[in-house]
Amino acid sequence: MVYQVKLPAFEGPLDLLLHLIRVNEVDIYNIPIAQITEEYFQYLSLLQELDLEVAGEFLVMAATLVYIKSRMLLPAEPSATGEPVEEDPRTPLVDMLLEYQRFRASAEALAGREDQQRQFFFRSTPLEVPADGGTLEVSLFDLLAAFQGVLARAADQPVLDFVTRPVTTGERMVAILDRVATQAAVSFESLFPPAADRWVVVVTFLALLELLRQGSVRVQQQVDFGDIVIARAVA
Amino acid sequence: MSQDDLAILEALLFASPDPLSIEQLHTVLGDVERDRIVENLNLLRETYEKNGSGLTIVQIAGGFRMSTRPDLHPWLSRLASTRPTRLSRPALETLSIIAYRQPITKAEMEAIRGVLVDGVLKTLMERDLIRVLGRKREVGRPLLYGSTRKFLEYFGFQDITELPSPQEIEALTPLRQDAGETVKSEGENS
Amino acid sequence: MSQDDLAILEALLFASPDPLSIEQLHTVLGDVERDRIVENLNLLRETYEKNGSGLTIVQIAGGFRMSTRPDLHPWLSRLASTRPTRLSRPALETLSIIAYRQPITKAEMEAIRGVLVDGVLKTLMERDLIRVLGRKREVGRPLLYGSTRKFLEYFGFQDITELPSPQEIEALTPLRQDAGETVKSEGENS
Repeated sequence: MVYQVKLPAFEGPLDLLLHLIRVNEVDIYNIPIAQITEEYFQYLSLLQELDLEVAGEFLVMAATLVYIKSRMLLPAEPSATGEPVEEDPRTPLVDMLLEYQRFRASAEALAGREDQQRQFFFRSTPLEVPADGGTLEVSLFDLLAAFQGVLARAADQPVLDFVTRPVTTGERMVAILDRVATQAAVSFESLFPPAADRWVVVVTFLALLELLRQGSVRVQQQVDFGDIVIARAVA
Repeated sequence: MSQDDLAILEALLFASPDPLSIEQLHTVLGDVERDRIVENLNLLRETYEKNGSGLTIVQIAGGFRMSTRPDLHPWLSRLASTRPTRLSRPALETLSIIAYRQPITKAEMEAIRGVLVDGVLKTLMERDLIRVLGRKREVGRPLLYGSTRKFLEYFGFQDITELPSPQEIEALTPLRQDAGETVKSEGENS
Repeated sequence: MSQDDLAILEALLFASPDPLSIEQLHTVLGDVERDRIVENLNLLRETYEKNGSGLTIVQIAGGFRMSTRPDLHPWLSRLASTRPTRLSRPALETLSIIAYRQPITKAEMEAIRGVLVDGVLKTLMERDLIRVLGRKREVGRPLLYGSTRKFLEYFGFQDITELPSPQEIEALTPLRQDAGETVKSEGENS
């Protein structure tokens, strides 16, 4: 037998904090941090008593509240220059709450417009006349959904394992050619994606060597230890 | 001739599943001037109104589309059983963040909402209200999101500048005393 | 009252994606008699005719639907030809395979999709979304395909490494119901 208990559902820790600030009628610019922290923890323990999972972000906020509370009890730390630091430890949280509140209000405004717009009914049927030519209309979502379909169907065939397949020299060659096709000169560093792992770096380098061998690109360095610049080979 | 111009305009608006811009109408109608098209659109709307028609012409997302008269919606709700559901509050919050702050990354949205937004992003993508705009030039190159034309249509905006300004939003929020003021470091009575 | 009955009827016919039968209309309209509904449908059609409207009411397969006047068909074709076209599912799938696996041969694409891709490749080439990169050094020297600059620009990416990773795709797309379905040999002409 499962008992259902109606609890106010909060979208997240900020939502819960705004609720506590409202019901306690306290000033958001001067939050009584000890009181609010206590009520915040009461809500979390209520969730636990009901065996409901407490999402990670609620716990992060709990830690933040405790930290702010402890900071409020301490005398202001002197800064590196010896000047006392005046900043209220609550400020970052207050800023977050205010910003979140603004977006919550704009979400409400959007909901109002949604209601209003739902009074208009349009025809949803596509044009019966088949279209050919014209401009293209494809969203990235369409493309990705299609690819996901491919991946899902290919899942049983290990030979088509896209997920673990590393980037290839061929791909990197194409990418480099794309770059030099539109930019007169591309810096060597920019060929390597910032988050690239070692494999991608090696493969990219091999791709560059292959392009040089083919004579598809040129490499220049104006001064010793200067930037290495890749450019398209003059035809 | 003008009579038939109106009929053609009417047929085009009826058949188009999306709002038609003056430019599109001009392309299709060929020799009809843009000003004349605007005049005819107004004439059509006025004729509908005068005749007590159940239809109307609305201006939306930079174009015009034919719609049912809003006051008749109770009747239409009875007919339409498969309308898309209203957006949830988390979806609306995330959408408003994207609309105001675009281009914006997922991490930035999560920083503002204080919760993960993965599920909501899927829904918004699927409903074609948001799209990927590219990648941010920073470590990890996260995807950047923005709003779509469908977003404008869905909420009845002409363009993105019609979104209420931050000041207008501010006026809607209950806790608005001295929003710009800096927080004073008062003796804590916590 | 009759005036508004007509407007409601008009709005229902406009918004319904399928023809509406007298029974359906009677259910929605509640207290309006079936005979009266038929009368009103005729009245509506006559009014359209008298006013030279671009719309008309046609009776088909056990129901009534609103439609454009048949003689205006050429204008609607013009509208259709100016509208953006969407890529078919086979075209999208093939495009995504090329984008992620380039450089890739036709035979390799067909191995993945399980169907011939000739028609789709032609469409994608015509749309300047893919291009020939060269020939593979293997027996028969098959052509290698890859994506174009235009493809990347269209989606707002700098180079192909910026395309969403499989993990990001996962995060953006709700798994389709039909994802596990086997591919039917669809008409492969985009």
